[in-house]
Amino acid sequence: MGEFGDILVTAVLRGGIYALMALGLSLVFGVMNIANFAHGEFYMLGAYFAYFSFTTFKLGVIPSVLIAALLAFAVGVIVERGLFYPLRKRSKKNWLMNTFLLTLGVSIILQNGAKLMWGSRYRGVTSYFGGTISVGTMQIPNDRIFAFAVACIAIAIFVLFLNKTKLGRAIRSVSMDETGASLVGVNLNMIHTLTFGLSCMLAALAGACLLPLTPAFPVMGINPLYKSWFVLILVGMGNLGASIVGGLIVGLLETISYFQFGAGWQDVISLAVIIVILLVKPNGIFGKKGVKSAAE
Amino acid sequence: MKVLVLLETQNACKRFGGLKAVNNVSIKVEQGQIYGLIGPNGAGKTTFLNIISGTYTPEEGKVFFNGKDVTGIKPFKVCHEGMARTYQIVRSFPNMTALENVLVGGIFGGKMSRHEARKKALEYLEFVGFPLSPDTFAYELNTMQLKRLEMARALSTNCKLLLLDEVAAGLTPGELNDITVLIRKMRDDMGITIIIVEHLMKLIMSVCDHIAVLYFGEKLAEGTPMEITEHEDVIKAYLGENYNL
Amino acid sequence: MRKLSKQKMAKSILVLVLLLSMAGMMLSGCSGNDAAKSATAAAEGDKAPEAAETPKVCKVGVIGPYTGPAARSGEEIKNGILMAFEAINYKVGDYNIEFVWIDSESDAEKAARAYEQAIVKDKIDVGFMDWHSWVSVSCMDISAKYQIPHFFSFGAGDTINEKIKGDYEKYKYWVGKAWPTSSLLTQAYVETVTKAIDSKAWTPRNMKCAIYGVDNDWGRNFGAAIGKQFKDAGWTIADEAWVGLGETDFYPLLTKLKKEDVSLIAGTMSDPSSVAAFIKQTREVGLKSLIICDGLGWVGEWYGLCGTASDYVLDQIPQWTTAEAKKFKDDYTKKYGYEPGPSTAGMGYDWANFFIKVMNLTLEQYGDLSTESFRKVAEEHVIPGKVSYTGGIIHQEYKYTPESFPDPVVDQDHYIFPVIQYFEGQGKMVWPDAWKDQDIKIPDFAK
Amino acid sequence: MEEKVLSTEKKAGMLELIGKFGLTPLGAAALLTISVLPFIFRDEFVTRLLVATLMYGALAMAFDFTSGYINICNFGFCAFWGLGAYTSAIVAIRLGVSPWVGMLCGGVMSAIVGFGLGLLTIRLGGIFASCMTWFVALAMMAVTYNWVSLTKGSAGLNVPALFDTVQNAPYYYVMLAIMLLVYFVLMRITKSNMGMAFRAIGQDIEAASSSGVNPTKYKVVNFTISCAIAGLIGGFYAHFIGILTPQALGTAKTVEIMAISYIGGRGTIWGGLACAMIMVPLMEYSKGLMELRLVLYGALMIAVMIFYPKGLVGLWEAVTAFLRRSNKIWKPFRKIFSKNGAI
Repeated sequence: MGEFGDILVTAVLRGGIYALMALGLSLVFGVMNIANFAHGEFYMLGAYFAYFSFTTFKLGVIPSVLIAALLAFAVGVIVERGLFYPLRKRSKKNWLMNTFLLTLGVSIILQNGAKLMWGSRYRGVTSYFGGTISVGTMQIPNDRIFAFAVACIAIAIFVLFLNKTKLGRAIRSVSMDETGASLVGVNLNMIHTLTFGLSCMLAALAGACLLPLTPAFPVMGINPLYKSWFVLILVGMGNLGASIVGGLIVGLLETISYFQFGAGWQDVISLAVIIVILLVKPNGIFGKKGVKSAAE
Repeated sequence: MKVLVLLETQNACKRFGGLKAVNNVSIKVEQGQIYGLIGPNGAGKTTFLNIISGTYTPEEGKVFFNGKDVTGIKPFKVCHEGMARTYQIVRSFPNMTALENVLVGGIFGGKMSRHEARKKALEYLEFVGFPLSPDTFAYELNTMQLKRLEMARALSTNCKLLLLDEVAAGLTPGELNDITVLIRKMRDDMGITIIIVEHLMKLIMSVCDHIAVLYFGEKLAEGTPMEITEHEDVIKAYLGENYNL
Repeated sequence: MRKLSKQKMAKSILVLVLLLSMAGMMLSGCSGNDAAKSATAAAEGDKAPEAAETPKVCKVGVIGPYTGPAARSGEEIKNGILMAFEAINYKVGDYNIEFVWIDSESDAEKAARAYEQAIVKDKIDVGFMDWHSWVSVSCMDISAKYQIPHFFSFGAGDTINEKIKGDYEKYKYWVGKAWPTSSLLTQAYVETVTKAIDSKAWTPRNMKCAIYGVDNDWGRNFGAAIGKQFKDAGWTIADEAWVGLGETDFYPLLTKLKKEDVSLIAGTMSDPSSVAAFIKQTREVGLKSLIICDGLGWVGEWYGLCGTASDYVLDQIPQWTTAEAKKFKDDYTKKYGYEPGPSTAGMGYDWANFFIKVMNLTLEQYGDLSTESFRKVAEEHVIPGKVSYTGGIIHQEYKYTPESFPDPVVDQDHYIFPVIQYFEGQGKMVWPDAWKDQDIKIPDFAK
Repeated sequence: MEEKVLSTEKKAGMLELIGKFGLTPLGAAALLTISVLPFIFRDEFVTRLLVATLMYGALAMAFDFTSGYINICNFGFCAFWGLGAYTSAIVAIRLGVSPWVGMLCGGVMSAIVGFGLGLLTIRLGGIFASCMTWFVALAMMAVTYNWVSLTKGSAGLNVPALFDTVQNAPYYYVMLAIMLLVYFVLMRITKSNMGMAFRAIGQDIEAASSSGVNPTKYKVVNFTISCAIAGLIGGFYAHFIGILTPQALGTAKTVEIMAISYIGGRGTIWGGLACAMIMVPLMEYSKGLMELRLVLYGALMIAVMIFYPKGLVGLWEAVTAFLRRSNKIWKPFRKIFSKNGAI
């Protein structure tokens, strides 16, 4: 194993969560054509919800995480119904830009609302399970394994849902061709709401799982947001399968630059690599020209 | 009388992945012709048009325009050479007025001064029969008005050759007649050579001097409308089911 | 039709809201202006006679990051100050103390604007406190412009010293830093470690040390200072690593440090989430080093975040040692619902008390609490070290001397943070000897 | 008021003259008012607030020049502002040149890097181009943090002041001059053929290209101009505030500028300025609301996006159109509020 093994293990642990975050972002972009800037805030909500269910209501780990996910789903549904739905009814003109700003507004409101409601106190737990297992030369805490496992399971269930269920297929059909889907009787409004809710749920799941690692506080969503955007741009927009690979790539990229150049330059290096990739492949590594391509 | 070949393609090829969208297509368009390109959906007509207008660079083959090799040069340079085009799904600048839309063509394509371009633009708008005030914003227009606008913009670039992509799409029979008249008028009054890509046979047969048939990326046949309607392969491949005359 | 009217309604509502807000803005702007005018009029027109009847007011402008990313620190300091002034019922002599809370938003330009507003509009008589170095630097210019003395600001950066030393006459109104430059404090760690080695309590397997820290002025300054001091003490610096603010995944960093087999790592992080994650992960990775983590205990809830992973970690943090300190902590917790951090709320409280002392002295010496008197007291008493505060709950004595200025006097009898070692969430002082609870303990894994 | 006295002919002549500078009489009057504001208020704080207002306004205009015209939201805009600031400061400190020269250097430096950014985004459109600008900006910020020997990193860089005086008024007039320069230059450009090219490639890049517009050239030119302005203003900022930290290059600043520009109205240039005139003081005076203020700010942004995507400019146009239609009193003023002019 050696150093390479360490890098790999670290990268996979990091990347799994990035993938989970990016998946939600990608879903919303693919289906609704919204570049969601408030994605990190749902991660934050997930962490808060999990904290309250875990410490205040003394629920177990798994119920807490599930409750956090469900509550975030509900918030997502409310946001979609309350904001994007009216905008969509009103006008689809300049949709991408308008919704982008809308999500910015949502992000500002959620961040400051959280601060107003819960104060700027850090709410975290020492650990969910405690204990570590050794992988190669490294000791990996069970919490991280748990987070990674949840990410894997969530992604697996999600992919199955998209491919095997009627609802999932409806979502995919909307992402491919909205008009076509509505012609064959797919209820667009319902699908949009569901999609946004699901996306928020995925982000919240990540936040809830990582609670032992990152305590909940109002501005915690910024870093995960940046990272999931990296992933998304790197692999191409609206490409669900690829965002999983992308999460791992970004994880690996960061870990390697961390090891090679030190933590400070980590962002510079990974950004530079992404910029170069974008130059060579303007649609992202796995992006295809055509529907929802780079040339908007 | 010496016939001038305005546009010539030699063995143009374009692939998307493994798919050969356009394969070894050679055509010659003479000055003053109305040249029709037909073929069923997915035959590679629009791709071929994109090769001519510089949107795509062909993997193999050459495009000559007015005796000059224009293979793979950028669309705006192709436009400066004197080739203009319209789009299957109409493209306009929605937040500009009709006049401004045409001005863009005149100033940047036709390289006129603003004043001159303005004068010309108003002329062209009238020529194409644009029914509304030139100060109307493009987003307010319907399909037919947009098509007229697009043609005015193309004309204002001082083009010698005009590429019309599916100009009949989405029009009513009445509007179709107007368009047919307009196309003839452009050739006759302005001396512009025209290439029309279309799958609507009625239009093609009534206006074209010469027709080429594309079928799965390859040129199946070419000739006058009469020759085409009698061409066996064409009938088998295309007109057999969809004959629409 | 219905849709259209709905749309119209929404539009008209929006128009209304916008117009109202504009009107509101203008009104508040104008009224603010009026207030300022009337205040000037009052100040110019009727001086002595009426002043005796109406209660006299001293306005104190307190800068802090009350909103934005550092809001937590701002909140704690504010609460600490309020508790100090509550004890004197907001009264110094016959003066009522009024506060103007100047929100810096952690932004130099906005802070300077807000500070100038406080001076011009709210007519503050004196300034007090601040948190970020860069805010201090931009506000220094404002305080110099109006010659408003500004007492005790937490901004610790060298940029402040640079500026004051560059033009003392101009910037002397920025009366002292409440937090000394890092290098003055970090020496304590080096002494602690050196002593442990000398007394054979610890025989490190090598003399390699790594520096880490959060990538901001605080982290960099701290790292540079402690790195140099350890180097002077005979250590080699094997590595330096800076991480972004808010980073919580340190696996790559720690794995790297582990590989380098350093026997000591030293550094600081300023936000609790990073600190807690860092400490937890050192254990998870199995890092075999003694850890110096400055600022681990800055916020009260730190132990809830990192748990027993913090055992053996060295920190330099004031402790709630004295009875008064413990009482303050309990009162604070009762009042605001969470445990205060000693260096934010606690020191805010102490410096506020020092400031109260300065106010009393001003009144005594010059008969009023005017800007002019504060100016004098700053120059004649505070900076020369004629006045100091000894009743603090955190430090022995708060004092400046002309030599130390703008830093406070840092030594074991004055302003010093004890080095502590954590065991099960409790900090045990291991340095200086005078306060020592116990000797430094070296964990088995670092031997 | 004086214009009433003038004869109609002369008035028309005057109007034409003012119009040449992209102003309506109303705009000119507003300008005049703005330029004497410090004398009206005679208040240091208000002057400082006005400096900030003008600065945000000018930045929002430069931002709108890219986002509203070529339709690429430059999400890394403030990195160029910060780049200009740092360049200006470092040139002034290291080479000892006057801050004025520094400001110019800041503008030039940002223009150069902006030119590069334009080249980087050639093949990208829409949200991809925005992300590219964003990533470049984040990388620039990370470099600023880490290149400690030059920028002093996050410890902050002390910058010499532009004036020896402690008054805000001189800064105000410098900023006013910069703002006017920016306004006139941008107005001039957007009304010229080049502006038409910008709008064309912003609205439909393929149609523009096939109509003979060189998209690459105009994209790069646009980025260069917009970034140069940001850099120039950055240079001013550095010498105005006296301290720089890498946060200046951060996304949070860009979001502020972006919000102002969008709430003002896209593709108008002056919308951003008008919005800054309202929003910056509004935010300042509502400081007492703490977090609630930002929540309201977010709500306003959302409301504008849903109900009024044209922003304040759209509102203004609706109001003037309404007045024009409905009120006879309007008639004499019609010429003053001429439709073609800007403000």
